[in-house]
Amino acid sequence: MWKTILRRVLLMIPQIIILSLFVFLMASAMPGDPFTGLITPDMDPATIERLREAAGLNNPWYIRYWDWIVNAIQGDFGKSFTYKIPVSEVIGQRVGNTIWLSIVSLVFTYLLAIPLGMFAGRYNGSWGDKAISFYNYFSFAIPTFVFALLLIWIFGFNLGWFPTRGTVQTGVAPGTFAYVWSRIYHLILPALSYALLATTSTIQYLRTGVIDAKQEDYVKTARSKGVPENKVYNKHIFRNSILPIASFIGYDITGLIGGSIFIERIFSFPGMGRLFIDSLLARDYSVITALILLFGLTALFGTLLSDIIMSIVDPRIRIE
Amino acid sequence: MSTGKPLLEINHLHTGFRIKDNYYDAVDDVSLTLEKNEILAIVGESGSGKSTLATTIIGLHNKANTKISGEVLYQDLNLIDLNETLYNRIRGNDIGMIFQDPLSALNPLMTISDQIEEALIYHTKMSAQERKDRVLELLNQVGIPNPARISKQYPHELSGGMRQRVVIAIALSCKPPIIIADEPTTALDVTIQAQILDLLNDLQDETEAGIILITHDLGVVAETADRVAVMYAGEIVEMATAEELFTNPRHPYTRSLLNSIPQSEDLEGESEELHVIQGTVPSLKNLPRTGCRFAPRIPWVPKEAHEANPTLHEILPNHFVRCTCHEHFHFEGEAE
Amino acid sequence: ACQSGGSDTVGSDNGTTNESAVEESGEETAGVIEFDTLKTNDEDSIEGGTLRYALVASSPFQGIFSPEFYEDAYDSELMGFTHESLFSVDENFMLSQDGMATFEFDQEAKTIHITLKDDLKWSDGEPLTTEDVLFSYEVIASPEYTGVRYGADFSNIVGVEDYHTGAADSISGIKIIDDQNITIEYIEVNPSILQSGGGIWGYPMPKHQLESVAIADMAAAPEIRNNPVGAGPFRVKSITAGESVEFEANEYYWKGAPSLDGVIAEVVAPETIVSEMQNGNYDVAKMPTDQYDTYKDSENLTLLGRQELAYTYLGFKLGHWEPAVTDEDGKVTEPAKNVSNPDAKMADPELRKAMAYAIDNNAIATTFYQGLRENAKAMIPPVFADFVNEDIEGFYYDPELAASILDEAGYVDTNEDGFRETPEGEELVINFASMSGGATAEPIAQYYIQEWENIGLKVQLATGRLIEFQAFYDMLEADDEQIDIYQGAWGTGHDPNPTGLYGKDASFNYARYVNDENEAILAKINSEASFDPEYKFEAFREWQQHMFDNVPIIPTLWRSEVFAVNNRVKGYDITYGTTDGWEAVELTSETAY
Amino acid sequence: MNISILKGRLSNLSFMQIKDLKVHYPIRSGFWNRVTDHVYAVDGINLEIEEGKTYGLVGESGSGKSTIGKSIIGLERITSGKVFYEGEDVTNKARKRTSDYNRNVQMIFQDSMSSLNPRKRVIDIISEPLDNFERLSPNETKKRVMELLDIVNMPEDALYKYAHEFSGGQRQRIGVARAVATNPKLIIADEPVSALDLSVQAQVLNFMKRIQEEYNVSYLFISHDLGVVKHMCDDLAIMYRGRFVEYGNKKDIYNNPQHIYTKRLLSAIPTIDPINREKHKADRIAVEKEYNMNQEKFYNEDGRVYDLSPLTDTHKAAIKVHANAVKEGE
Amino acid sequence: MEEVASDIKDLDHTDSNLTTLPDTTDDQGAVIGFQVIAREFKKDKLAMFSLGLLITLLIIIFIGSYFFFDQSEVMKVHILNRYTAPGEQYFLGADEGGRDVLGQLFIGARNSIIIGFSVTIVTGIIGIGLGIISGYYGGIIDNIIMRIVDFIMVLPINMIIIVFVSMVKDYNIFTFVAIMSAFSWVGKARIFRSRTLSEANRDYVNASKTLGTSDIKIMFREVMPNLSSLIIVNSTLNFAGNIGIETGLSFLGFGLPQSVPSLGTLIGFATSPDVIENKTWVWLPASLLILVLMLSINYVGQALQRVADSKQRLG
Ligand SMILES: Nc1ncnc2c1ncn2[C@@H]1O[C@H](COP(=O)(O)OP(=O)(O)OP(=O)(O)O)[C@@H](O)[C@H]1O
Ligand SMILES: Nc1ncnc2c1ncn2[C@@H]1O[C@H](COP(=O)(O)OP(=O)(O)OP(=O)(O)O)[C@@H](O)[C@H]1O
Ligand SMILES: [Mg+2]
Ligand SMILES: [Mg+2]
Repeated sequence: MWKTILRRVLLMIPQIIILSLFVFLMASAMPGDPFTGLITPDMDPATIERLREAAGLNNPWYIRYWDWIVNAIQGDFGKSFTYKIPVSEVIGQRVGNTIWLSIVSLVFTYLLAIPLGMFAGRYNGSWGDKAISFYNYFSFAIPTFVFALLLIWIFGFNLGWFPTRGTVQTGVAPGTFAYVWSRIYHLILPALSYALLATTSTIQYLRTGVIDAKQEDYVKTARSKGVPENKVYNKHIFRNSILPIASFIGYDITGLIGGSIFIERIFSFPGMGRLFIDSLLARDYSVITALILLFGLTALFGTLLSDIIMSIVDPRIRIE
Repeated sequence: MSTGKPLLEINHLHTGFRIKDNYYDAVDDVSLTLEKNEILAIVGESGSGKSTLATTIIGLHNKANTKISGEVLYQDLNLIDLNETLYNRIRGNDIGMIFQDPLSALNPLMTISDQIEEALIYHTKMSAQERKDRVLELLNQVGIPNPARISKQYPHELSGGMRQRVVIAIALSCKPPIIIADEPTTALDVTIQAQILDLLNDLQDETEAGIILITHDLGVVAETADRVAVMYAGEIVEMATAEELFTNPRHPYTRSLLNSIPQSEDLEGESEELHVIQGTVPSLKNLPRTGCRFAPRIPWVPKEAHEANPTLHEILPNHFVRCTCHEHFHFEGEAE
Repeated sequence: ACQSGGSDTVGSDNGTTNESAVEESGEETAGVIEFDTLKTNDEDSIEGGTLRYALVASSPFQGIFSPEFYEDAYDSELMGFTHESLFSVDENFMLSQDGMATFEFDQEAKTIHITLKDDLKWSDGEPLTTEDVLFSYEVIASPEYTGVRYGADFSNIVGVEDYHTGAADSISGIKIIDDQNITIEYIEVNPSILQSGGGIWGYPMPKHQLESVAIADMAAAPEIRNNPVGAGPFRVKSITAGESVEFEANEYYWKGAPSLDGVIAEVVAPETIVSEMQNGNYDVAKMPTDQYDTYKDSENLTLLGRQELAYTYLGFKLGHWEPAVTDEDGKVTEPAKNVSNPDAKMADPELRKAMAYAIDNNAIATTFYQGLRENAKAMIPPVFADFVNEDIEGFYYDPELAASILDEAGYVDTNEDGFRETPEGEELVINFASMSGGATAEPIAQYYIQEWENIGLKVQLATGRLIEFQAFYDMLEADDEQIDIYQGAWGTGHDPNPTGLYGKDASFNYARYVNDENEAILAKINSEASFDPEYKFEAFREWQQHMFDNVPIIPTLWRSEVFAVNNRVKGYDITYGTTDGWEAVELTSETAY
Repeated sequence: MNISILKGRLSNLSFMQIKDLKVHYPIRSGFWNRVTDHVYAVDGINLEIEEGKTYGLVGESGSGKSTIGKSIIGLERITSGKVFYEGEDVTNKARKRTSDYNRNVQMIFQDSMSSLNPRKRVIDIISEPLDNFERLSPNETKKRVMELLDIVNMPEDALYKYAHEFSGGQRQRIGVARAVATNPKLIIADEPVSALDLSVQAQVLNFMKRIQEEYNVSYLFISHDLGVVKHMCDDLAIMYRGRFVEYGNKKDIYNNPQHIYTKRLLSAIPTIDPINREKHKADRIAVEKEYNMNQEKFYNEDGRVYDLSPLTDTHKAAIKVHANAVKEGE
Repeated sequence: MEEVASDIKDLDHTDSNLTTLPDTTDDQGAVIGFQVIAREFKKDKLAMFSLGLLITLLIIIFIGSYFFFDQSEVMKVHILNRYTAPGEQYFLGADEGGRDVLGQLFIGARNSIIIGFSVTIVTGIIGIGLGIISGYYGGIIDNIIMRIVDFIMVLPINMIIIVFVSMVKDYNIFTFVAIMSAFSWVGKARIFRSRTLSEANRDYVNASKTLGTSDIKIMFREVMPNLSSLIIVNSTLNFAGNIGIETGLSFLGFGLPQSVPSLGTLIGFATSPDVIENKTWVWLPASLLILVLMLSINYVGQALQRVADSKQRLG
């Protein structure tokens, strides 16, 4: 298996190179450049031109690409045009927030989706099932930002249960317990807004999975052994119907690092989603390319991870 | 054979499935007994209700879609009245079940030992180690070489024969006095089938369990069963000891069935046409519910030959036949 | 600063609203709605206390806390707590003598002599000297400098050019006399130099702290990002990158320690700021103007407002930008310049004028901006009261007038299609480019088109939709054929001098309006004679009249900004030219209302 | 070793010859997923098929029976060896789907349910080969389909039903009808009845026989039920691990089995003779024992079956003594 | 933009093998085509109701939007009527440009339905087609197609859309559908590939091969009908999802031009608590309409699925 993984990783290299080239071309195609945003009457146009020249933006794209890829291979993704610090640092500041938010969101998503999906599958056709599927459609129909605003309005402002913005209470010293708690506390509402809407596919998959698995012979075998009904569901049916979800975990991992613009914006949560869009809008090329490579890599690793997880969950699957 | 109280006694059992808004009995007023140390074979056409009978005994039907009435008496308990919790104590512990398709009967995601162990968890107070030992013992018992290794493997890594042995090991794990085997060898080839049947025989010698063996392979019946019940359209139409049934079959269905076996061929010449029962198997919904249910498939037998409400007649000691038509039956074309 | 589209709210997060650090001075001006600019409070103030400041932004701040390097308006907003210029300004944003330093300007010698007040200290307690002043010039002029501040203002200092190219080790035009006195000599001077932000760099740089940092790395240095040293009333205590800053009082502040113990500034999304303020979660915030209705009656808040130093306008494409011509050696023989095109579609001033009279900016101001904007009469916001030409009545809504202008100019519907043709009888389709951003951008653009249609002009959205910021300026810069008229916004900064925006050499002159008369007036504005304020004001007024007569652009809206202040705050003053900054702010209660 | 083939050609009775057929499946492993080994699913099979005869292929599960069938009909790639049809080499040719060969070789599948497209009506299922091979008007097609249904004794109203609306036996008969629609010369029947219950099995077998009589088709009858094979076949091949262990006519195999594996297989057939049950079991166990003891005599060191060597005109078995003699045939 | 970027994980659905038992012999004899559909709907009241509702809505929306509302008229800005509450002047109130919400709802619903429908169809044709080809042939063809799919999956779709939007001269429904479709077919291709893989292993495919049927025919005439319930489930869900597809883009300012109203842009107005709380008439009707459309499409889809799969039929 390790060999297979290594082989897959090696195969990612050409994919990443093509991706980077593609991104570079796309970036060049975008109107404007990182310095368009500097236009103000206070600004000397010559200064902008000087900066452009210094940044090499007046070079043809292939020269810029070459320079970039040579540095990138050495782990240097350049400096952010916007933030004036190395791209790795910019990303480093955000990625932690996003990963935490994503993890908590994922946990919430599964905490919600798995019982609901199991219930809907077990009692399919019941009123509970119908209610769950209504919830599913509701969450499918409502845009994230509307929902996040609704939640923040209810739980943040009206009820005052949760903080409404940021990742941590300002002024709490890092490293203390209060700090950790504050971070967690700040995660709950954004994670919930995300999770409540993200359950749709998991519930659906689980539900159909359970309905299918219910009919299987091994379930009969389990019952004929005298395994109590709850155990039959939790042990036999659950594991078998979780397979399609396991195949999506890889994509969730990808989402883990991509962040959610809407949530981040509404909760003033500095994360990767915002960073990406801001960089796009500001034409911060170095951040854009680095981010896309990062997303691309995580996507590729995500699929690999999915395959590994699948092969762990399901002994019949061998990754080749 | 029957001394004292039978191990299992089934009286007037009905199992109806719901199709749309009505219930249709797949098992229709079946009564039979199972003795200790006995192999009772149930044969019959596909769809005649054999599996339904088995799953009713072990209580695997979804109450929402089935209607069950009658008695399944085991140790003075009517099983069909039991609630889930009580039934779960019986299942696996007192009744073991062997299913037909060995691959689908095993959970693909669990190791062999986990699956065998499961029944022990719920029915015994064994420690983990004791259970492990018991699993190895069982695997050994069903003739699996190298049980220690196999027990850690997954079903898909085993051959069909091995899997079927595992299924048997599961059924045997708690040494149940009753074992129901629903077509345990249909998916296997003859050599392995033979081994499995020998295994069942040997095990019975050991545990004296009563076995209900469901099959449509009359060869298997002839080689293993003590008693045979022939089912047709949800009813038992004939019941006798194996010897008696094969030497003196009475019910038209039994006779037709025996006739359609391709075997007594002359190796030299052209083999003759096999006997075919006229008509097709009616669906559950369209089963004849009155009179002799086999009558439509032997239309040349005059109506008067059939009973209006066919009952089982004990024509010889321990040989029961339903409907009087057997007395008048002859194969088509044959002289009466 | 150039603001996006017609609005400055939800979508204006382009990171480009680069207003220079705001210093308070100036004069209360008349908007459609009158606001106070000072938060008074009858209650007694408490000792110390921590003020909670909401930084209304839809993306994280960048965190470059250095006047020399920052680019982000949010950083600038935050530096209002920690950094302070050497000079104060008056109500016209002219440098005045009330700040940390005083100065003497010698027009003949083209030098300025700066004298620091006694005992100035950095927020870390180190003394602030002329070395620090020089250091800021050396950093900006350094060839290694990565920021955006270096430009004509600096190369105008004697010796800077050589220093910048590396030809000299020091700047010959800047001379330190002693720890408190320093002179700077300029190559050329014009009246703008004494305007705030007009050419004299006002921020010293803590040399003791940054000396050891390579200039190329400064923007990224932790000394600037995490632990900035300034001379403002507060200093940074802790920073959560991109989302919040905790400030504490700077006991070394030259006016004495501020009243507050500290300030917590946090990023709050525009979507939630109203609720946050109404819930008393913050004490001060600059509010999104398009939600004014929703918070204007909040009981726990007092609203302060003032005119912004900006205007929105509609510009006509009247020519193109001609790049510089160079000879073989790469020497510039002909500098880049704007060239007007007499055949441009919008070349006829009558047509432009008619379009100006066709639109009702007052209606837009009152409905979309709930009175927070007003019909602009000229390109000089009324804040600059002395500069404003009161005689100009500006354009107003008069569709009949507009129609008659067109009739007279020969724009009539000759082919009965409901739209006017050119006097030559050709079809006239005008392409209007407008920037996306904010919920109101689209309806406003739509509204203009409708009104023009009402006077018989066929106007359509260039590209069929609103254009994203970057693309918009890209197209403007390139004089894209698809644009005949566009909507933009300029911030004037503290210096209303229009040369950089409407001059012949100004690349930002996107209208490409070149006109000898205009050049002459601009020359007047920049002449030495203009050091005489009256002469200067007169020149400005002349220019406004010229622009009104020729209509190369139609000024549309002047803007106001609104600050919501919790009622427990006392002494918060946003008056332009005030000398009271954050140090004067107090609280009257431990908890917010 | 190709005597029989030569003979077949001379007598010109056999219209199809399969020569040294091998189907190997690659096993991939290693870092670059290269092929490191093979599953020898079929490993050197010779067979010739004469008109109107039925050839039985018996053997345990996984011995390669289906693979032979599938490779002959072109569903499986042949690794090596040749298939001749009427003198023409048709091995692995990217055969045109509507070639003569395709038309003349048809297949009946074991699982009647999965071999009938569940979304198609019976008329469409049966007319599929007609559409492909014959240009008939819709009316003619319908008429022909009805004829075919009649041949397999199905009512006309079956025409517009779906496969799942029939019983297993009926479905299998639909499969038979489809296979005979183009009047093929050879029908490969892969366990056509093993999923059916006794009386239904009888029905299907009867039909197959009847059709054979009528159209003189040949069958390659794959099964592991020796009783059925005995009933159906003229010649039998016993397979073990991709190779024939014994080949001969019914009498040769049933009365005079030579290879130990054949004997074992025969002894495992359950007999309907409850009285002699014990004796039968004892016999079987004896054979089993013998088999376990004498294995090495019948397989080479790698467990591979020896080449067939002729015992009589019709009877061949893979027995060592003879195998050596004919070795150079390879 | 995750609503756009991560293509809404297409919901696979395996038809439950409730009745693989041999004998469900249809006693009413052969029922063909339309009758089956009619009967299926008669049996399912909810589906019947949904169908009725859907048809009514569609008729109202299309007739209304073509005959009673003129797009350019509706999209005229009346600044004085900004955010007029529902009442006599505007039945459903006005938006921030003083434009009639009712009219926008009609035209927007029409546009959204057209967009949703077109995207579903286009992605369906590409995704299902390539998925089936990929799964059926396997081997190198499969490899190539799946690598392309993988690649598209890691592409920064946001960026491409933004680049596209800022570069394309004429950004309208057509181009929007094109760009959306260009990326969202991949999910379908994956699902249909894996289903085809298992389907292609079934013997009826082998049978067809031996019966001389060409590959193309096998793929699209034999295999595809067997995926019909998946196609229906997937498409109805997709359709439902695609109706609101540009909501997120609108929020970021890259949606359709506002002169082309859609349900998404209407919902997209809800960008501040104030609008959500106090100006519900702007966004709520559109949200409800989407929900109602989605639910009824779904229930109709379920019934159609039963029609397609004769084994699941109720009657
Ligand atoms: N869950 C169910 N719902 C509805 N009908 C059912 C169900 N299970 C079985 N049946 C029907 O009940 C009848 C008896 O089925 P059963 O499986 O008991 O037959 P069987 O004798 O075991 O047949 P086989 O030999 O094919 O296994 C059949 O007509 C079958 O279609
Ligand atoms: N695609 C494949 N790849 C690898 N191995 C295969 C493949 N198909 C079949 N095999 C192997 O080839 C061997 C022969 O298989 P085949 O299906 O022909 O056996 P069979 O005799 O028909 O068995 P059964 O009685 O179970 O149908 C088996 O060992 C099987 O595992
Ligand atoms: Mg059964
Ligand atoms: Mg096979």
